[in-house]
Amino acid sequence: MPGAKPSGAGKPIVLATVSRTWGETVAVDGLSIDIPAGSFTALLGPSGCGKSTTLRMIAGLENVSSGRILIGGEDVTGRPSAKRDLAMVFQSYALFPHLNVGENIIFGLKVRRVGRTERDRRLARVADLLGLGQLLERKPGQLSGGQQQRVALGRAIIGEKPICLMDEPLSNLDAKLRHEMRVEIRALQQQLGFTMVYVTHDQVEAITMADQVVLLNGGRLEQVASPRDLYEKPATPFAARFIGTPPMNLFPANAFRKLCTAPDFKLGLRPEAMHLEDGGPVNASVRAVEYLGADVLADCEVAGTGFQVRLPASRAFTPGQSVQLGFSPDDLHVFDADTGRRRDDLISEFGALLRS
Amino acid sequence: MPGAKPSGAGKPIVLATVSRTWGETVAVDGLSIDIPAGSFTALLGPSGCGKSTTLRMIAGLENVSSGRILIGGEDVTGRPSAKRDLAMVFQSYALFPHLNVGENIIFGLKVRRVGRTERDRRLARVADLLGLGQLLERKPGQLSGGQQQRVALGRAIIGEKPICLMDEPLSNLDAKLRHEMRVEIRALQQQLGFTMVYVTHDQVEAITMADQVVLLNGGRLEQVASPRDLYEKPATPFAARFIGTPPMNLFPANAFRKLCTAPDFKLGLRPEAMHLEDGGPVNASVRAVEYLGADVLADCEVAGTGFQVRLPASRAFTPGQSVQLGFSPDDLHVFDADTGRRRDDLISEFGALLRS
Amino acid sequence: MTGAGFSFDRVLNTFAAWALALLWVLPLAYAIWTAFHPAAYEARFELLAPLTLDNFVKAWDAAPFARYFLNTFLLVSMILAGQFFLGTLAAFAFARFQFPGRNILFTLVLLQLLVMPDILMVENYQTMRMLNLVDTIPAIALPYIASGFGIFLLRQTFMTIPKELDEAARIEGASVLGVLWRVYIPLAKPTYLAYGLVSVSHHWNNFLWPLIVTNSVDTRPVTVGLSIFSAIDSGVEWSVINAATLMTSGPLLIAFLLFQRQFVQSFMRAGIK
Amino acid sequence: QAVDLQFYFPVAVGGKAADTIQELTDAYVAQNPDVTIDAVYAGSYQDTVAKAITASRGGNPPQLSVILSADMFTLIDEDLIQPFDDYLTSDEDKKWVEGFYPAFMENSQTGGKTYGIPFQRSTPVLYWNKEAFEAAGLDPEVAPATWDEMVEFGKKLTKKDDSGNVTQWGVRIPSSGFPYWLFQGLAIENGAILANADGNKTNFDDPKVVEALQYLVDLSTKHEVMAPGIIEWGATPKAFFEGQTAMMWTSTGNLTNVRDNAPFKFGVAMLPEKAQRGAPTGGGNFYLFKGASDEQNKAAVKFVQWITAPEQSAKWTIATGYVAPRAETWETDTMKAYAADFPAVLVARDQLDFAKAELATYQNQRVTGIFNDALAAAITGQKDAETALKEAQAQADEILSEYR
Amino acid sequence: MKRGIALKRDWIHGWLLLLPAMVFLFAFTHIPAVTTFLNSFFSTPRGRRPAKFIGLSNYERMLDDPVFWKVLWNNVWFAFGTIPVSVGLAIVMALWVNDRLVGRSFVRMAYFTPTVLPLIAVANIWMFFYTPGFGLVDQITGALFGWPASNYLGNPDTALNAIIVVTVWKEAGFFMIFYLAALQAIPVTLKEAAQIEGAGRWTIFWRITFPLLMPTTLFVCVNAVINSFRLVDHIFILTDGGPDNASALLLFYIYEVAFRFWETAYGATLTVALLVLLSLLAIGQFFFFDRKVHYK
Ligand SMILES: Nc1ncnc2c1ncn2[C@@H]1O[C@H](COP(=O)(O)OP(=O)(O)OP(=O)(O)O)[C@@H](O)[C@H]1O
Ligand SMILES: Nc1ncnc2c1ncn2[C@@H]1O[C@H](COP(=O)(O)OP(=O)(O)OP(=O)(O)O)[C@@H](O)[C@H]1O
Ligand SMILES: [Mg+2]
Ligand SMILES: [Mg+2]
Repeated sequence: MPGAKPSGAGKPIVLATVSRTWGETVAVDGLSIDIPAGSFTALLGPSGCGKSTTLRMIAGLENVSSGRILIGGEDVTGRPSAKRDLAMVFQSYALFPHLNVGENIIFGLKVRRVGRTERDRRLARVADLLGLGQLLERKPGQLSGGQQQRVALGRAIIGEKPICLMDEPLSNLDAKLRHEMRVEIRALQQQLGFTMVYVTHDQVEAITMADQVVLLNGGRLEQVASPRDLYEKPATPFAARFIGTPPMNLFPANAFRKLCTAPDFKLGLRPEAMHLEDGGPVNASVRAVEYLGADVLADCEVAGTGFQVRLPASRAFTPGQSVQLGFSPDDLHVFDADTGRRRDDLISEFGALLRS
Repeated sequence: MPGAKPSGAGKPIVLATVSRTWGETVAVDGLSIDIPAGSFTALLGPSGCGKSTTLRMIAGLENVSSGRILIGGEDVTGRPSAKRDLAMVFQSYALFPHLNVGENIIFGLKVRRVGRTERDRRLARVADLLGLGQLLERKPGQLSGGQQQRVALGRAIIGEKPICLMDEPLSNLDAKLRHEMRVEIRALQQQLGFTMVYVTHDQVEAITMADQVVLLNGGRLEQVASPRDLYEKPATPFAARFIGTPPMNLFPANAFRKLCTAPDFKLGLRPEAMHLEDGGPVNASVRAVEYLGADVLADCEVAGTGFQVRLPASRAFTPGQSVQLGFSPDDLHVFDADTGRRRDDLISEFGALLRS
Repeated sequence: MTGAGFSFDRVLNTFAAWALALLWVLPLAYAIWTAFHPAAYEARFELLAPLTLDNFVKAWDAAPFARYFLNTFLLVSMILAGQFFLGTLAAFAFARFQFPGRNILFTLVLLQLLVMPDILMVENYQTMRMLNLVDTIPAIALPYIASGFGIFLLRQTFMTIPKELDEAARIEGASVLGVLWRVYIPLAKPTYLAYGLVSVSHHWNNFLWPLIVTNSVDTRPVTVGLSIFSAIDSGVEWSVINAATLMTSGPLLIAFLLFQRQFVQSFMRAGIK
Repeated sequence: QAVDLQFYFPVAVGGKAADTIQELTDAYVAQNPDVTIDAVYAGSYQDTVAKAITASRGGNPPQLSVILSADMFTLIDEDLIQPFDDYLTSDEDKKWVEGFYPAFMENSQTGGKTYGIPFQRSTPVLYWNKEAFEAAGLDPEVAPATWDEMVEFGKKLTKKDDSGNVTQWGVRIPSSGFPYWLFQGLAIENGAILANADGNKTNFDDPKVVEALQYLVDLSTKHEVMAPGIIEWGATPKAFFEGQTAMMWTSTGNLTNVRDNAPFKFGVAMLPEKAQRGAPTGGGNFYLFKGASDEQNKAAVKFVQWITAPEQSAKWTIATGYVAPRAETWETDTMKAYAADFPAVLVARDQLDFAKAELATYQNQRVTGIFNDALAAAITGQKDAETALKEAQAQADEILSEYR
Repeated sequence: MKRGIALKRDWIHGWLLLLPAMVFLFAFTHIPAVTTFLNSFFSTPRGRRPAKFIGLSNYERMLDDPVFWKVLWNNVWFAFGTIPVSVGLAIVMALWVNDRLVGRSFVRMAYFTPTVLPLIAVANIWMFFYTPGFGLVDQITGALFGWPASNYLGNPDTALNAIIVVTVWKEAGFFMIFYLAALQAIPVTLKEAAQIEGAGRWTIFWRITFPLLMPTTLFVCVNAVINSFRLVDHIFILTDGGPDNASALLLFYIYEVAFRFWETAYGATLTVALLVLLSLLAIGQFFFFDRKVHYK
């Protein structure tokens, strides 16, 4: 917020081989992450992969089964939440049902005995930012889902803490509001300089907002990278398919006759990386077409492997039709089929082979 | 589900000038909608516009302040939920905390005394479909947000009711799962033929799944149309800007010198409808660039009006740079600035003028 | 693992909780002390005082306790079942239905809390005689079966149960009673346990009305046996009274020890995560 | 066809009593197949009255019940009982009635009719701790015989520790619950009678009563030989056993208890005299309830005669410590053997010669309640003895005037 | 209209659900209570003199009755002495016991004992505690501070307070059970959210837990008010109302009048007075607060 002084710049967070188990269930498994001070880190991963659990451990709401957590260089592993000086938006909002919207938002300020005028000033600003101005007197039970989520958001950002944790804070907002909020949150974070850890299942959010993305899979770290790197150089087939909608197409190398000598590799190509090219290297047949507005998503097949291509909506495709597709060799991704590791060294070789 | 016989095809739903108010607040305001039997209707609109309330009135959970609701031709306005024979996914899931996942899902079957073997058979299938197989013994409190949402989904679809209401059922799922679920839900609906009313804030969902989209704004009906029509022929500037991400750009007609004779109109152009074209009619300067993966989103300005364009990520843009953009006249939308109505009759005229 | 301030707080709380607990358990501790020692040690607390079971023998011999236990057991089961049944239905009506006369009827329920049943003893005796129930266990139970306390308590609990769960069940086709049975009752389990414990111990220990409305060994509850020792013409014999007390309320204490684990089990809290 | 009788009895002295009554009833029924008797334990005296009245009003009275002798007027007033006289017509029967100690009969007859037959009756006596007497330099075999002696002994027996806290009091006259009863001992000794035989006039403000009360108050305030404040009845035997007091006044019903539990040698004596010896009687009588058939009443009377007969009465007395109400009982071999073994039981019997009726009037509980409050007020120093008693008398007059 | 039907259905459901309970309530409470009320306008029937209508005489007598005023005043003092303390303690106990605490089972059991032990026994035990000289309180105060023996129950200044202590002991453990059940129903996330906001235990309690416990507090308070006029059983054994009515409460006095003096009509009159008083206090309290307590 303009004019508001950062209450202290962000603090770095370090997770050192942190695990969390419930009986048999391993929710988080030996996770080590470095979150630099003032950075915006997105936690990304499929449902149930341990994002919320990780966040809750940072917040001190969940016990750590093993490993250590450091905030600002201090070991806070056993420290209660109240002493960690951070803010959080809960996936389930966790609004106080007996307090009205305004009281919910300024709850933390009251706890910290921030003066009344200061409180009112900040509340007005946050309410304005989140479009809650008309609703300040309502009880949470009288709000729509999205409105509740905004109240939760307001409660987290009003405190201007050095660390802010958000668990899917925008999942119930419509696209427009979501886009606005994304911009606002990012701006706020950069302006105040706090450290943000942001759980989301929406990669657009992760990619547009984050400085670094932490990709989790089944409680394990899959990849940490900048959004661009994650998109352009996914380290594993999982990362490759997880990031990008529709997901990257993966072909066994022998789906292409020219590569049948290299069956131990998987080739990746994003749907938007392929385009219609008469005489292109990929000769596919269209199975189905999904209308997306600006484009269509064509479900195609080559040598028994299904894949998707984003094609301009301006041309009409019918199922059964056969299309020829091309791509630039730079857009190719190669993975070792056994280890699952990326093989950048092979890209140009394979690309050349295919286009030959 | 293959092999399962539809328990009766879908039933049509009719809302006749339905309103709902709480004291001063008007949540739904004289809404009339026709939902054909077996159709997939999406309710779309900004946060707090009355989507959930509408759905709850159809379900019989909310009293109707005025107006009537008909299901299958019968007036059900005063009929209790249990007798309306429909299924529903709640925005907040509403899972029974004392029952485990399996019991939650088969709750309705038990109520209706469906035999044990049949129950088990259906449960196995639904659990499989939703990837909940491992979690059937867990209590809702031991699930992640996305898992909870899937349980709620399972509870709604297992009953194979003639009507299914869903309130943002996928908001907490990751993109991949979401995409899968979208396809599954749609397939299920078409196969069983039930009538679906689907609340979402995600237009991609609305557009890809629905037969018709109902767009609400502030409790009022904004437009009912097929997804393609809604996207291609938004009836109002609100509809135009609400559908499509990033939203359609709206220019006052006099932003273009060639149209300064027609100040009473607004011109709309989608970000993806504009492309780089040397000597194109729009001469804009780039203000900022946002990286989206396959493309970049450029924030540009022309004659004091900001707008956005989707441009290929392959070219680099720097703020301050000046670009020339073109578009096809078919992609132009014209709205009356006063009434807010669409003016299809003017499109070719204005298009020609601009390209001249 | 825990920080210093944190654990200090903990220690202080633990200490206070224990101090209070010791204070609270004193009467029971005293009862145990006297019951197992000869009367001479009623007021002298010596570590090496001789132990004895004589007090229990004396108490047990004073009345046909085996039969009394059976009667009491039947009595409290009957009352509890009735109270749960009637209370649940009524509380549900008050918590979730709008109907004319609701406030008046609820006032009548609250009034029952105020009216002490003993005051109405003479009238109720007449009713029992009219029903030809004098000297039966149902006669002891009937006046307590509709409990204002229970209705009030369950209503308060039902009202805290999230409305959506009710709605979800109704959508699934559950009838009014189905919703009650499948949603409200399971979610109010801690309250039922609490109320059950309280109701059972109250009626287990109730004395005057059972004494008046019954005449025979076949119907009388244990308290009647116990009361023989509380008559104090010859001075209080704490050791025997306390032995009798422990003997009669022993089953209650054991039941509580068994149930308390369940009672504080957090099955509900996990749910609303 | 056997006659059915229902008979309520209270228990005020612990577990044995109920068993004994049951045994006696069973024996009787075994001997007399023409009756069945349902002996119903009905709680304390209070509970028994409540049960009897509730049942009667509910249309279901017992035929026979043991209830406090002092409640006679209340039961008459409630019209619940009938005199025994109608069924005691033969000369033999009349002689039988005369066989009870007159002191017990004072509370059992009014208006020339016999309403109650004494059964579980008692009277207060003085118990003393012989070892404490010895320690205080007194003759352990001699109890105080007069009020003055009691004060004098008491002073010697009152012991204090270094910090001035009393560790042993001289005497203990309990004053909780029903203080009028023991106080009545003092009043009678001073020559005062608290209520007339018709139960419609009290003499609470009689100067002799005031004097007696003053004496009681002085014991703790002036002479400091008794603990101040209200003294708990129920804890008194325990206090005696614990050496908290060297003498105590309490019912003969405690004899067995004291014999079993006192860890020292003790003596039992009549209450000390002032103008005369004296003590109130107490305890329960048999009453014959209205609403029964003639056969039932006859059978009930027969049963009462049987259970008060020497053999049964002896058994009862030995089991409970109550005073056998007929002189002939004391002549039985069982009783003689018992008394020889435990001579203290004779004290109560001998004291009966000086005993007077327990305070009993119409609306008895209310009137004694008023009197109790007055005593408590004086004992706790809220009022002086005279005002307290004057006020009590005024209130009692108001209540009783309608019965004159 | 259709909406009307929906409402009517609610009515019928409501009434049907209530019917069984109401039958019993009426049969065993309300009808007898009305008879009692009517009796207050008649004289007490004594065997030979049937009841006759005497209008308000009983009420006049009540207003002139010094004992009535005394016990009423005692009762007010008793209510102020017991309600806040026992409710406060109940909350604290429930919080402790709901927490992870060393030896929680024992502590919980200890707090629960008052509910399990029958009053007859409890009263006798407390009588021993209070007994001058060798009683437990005197033994402890004597050993620790060298205090002289004190006659708590036999002294008009302390008798009522001694009874208050016993009542608090009994009530706090009893109410704790309901708070314990209510604590189970509070979602943990709310506490977590408050912790994140930097709230300490104290703040969480005052701003979150306590407000969310309000429905239970209302329940407990209504019951506490009622009990403060109702719990008299132990008085019979401990002091029997004495000395000189110093520890008699209104209901105790009613008992005395009705079941010792057998003045049922005057007892009925006093009962009516008690009911009116309690209705004003407890039911008034309920209807005043109920709306505020449930935020839905
Ligand atoms: N109980 C209530 N009392 C008062 N206003 C209410 C109540 N419930 C909902 N509202 C208001 O009614 C309007 C519509 O709410 P509704 O829940 O239908 O919105 P929605 O379209 O589902 O929004 P979202 O996408 O955020 O879930 C909102 O402005 C909301 O604040
Ligand atoms: N209390 C619990 N007991 C057992 N397992 C649990 C518990 N809480 C969470 N889990 C499991 O731990 C895993 C990780 O849960 P978590 O909530 O961190 O997932 P998530 O990544 O946030 O998923 P989502 O995107 O669906 O919210 C899940 O498989 C979940 O089922
Ligand atoms: Mg999560
Ligand atoms: Mg909604």
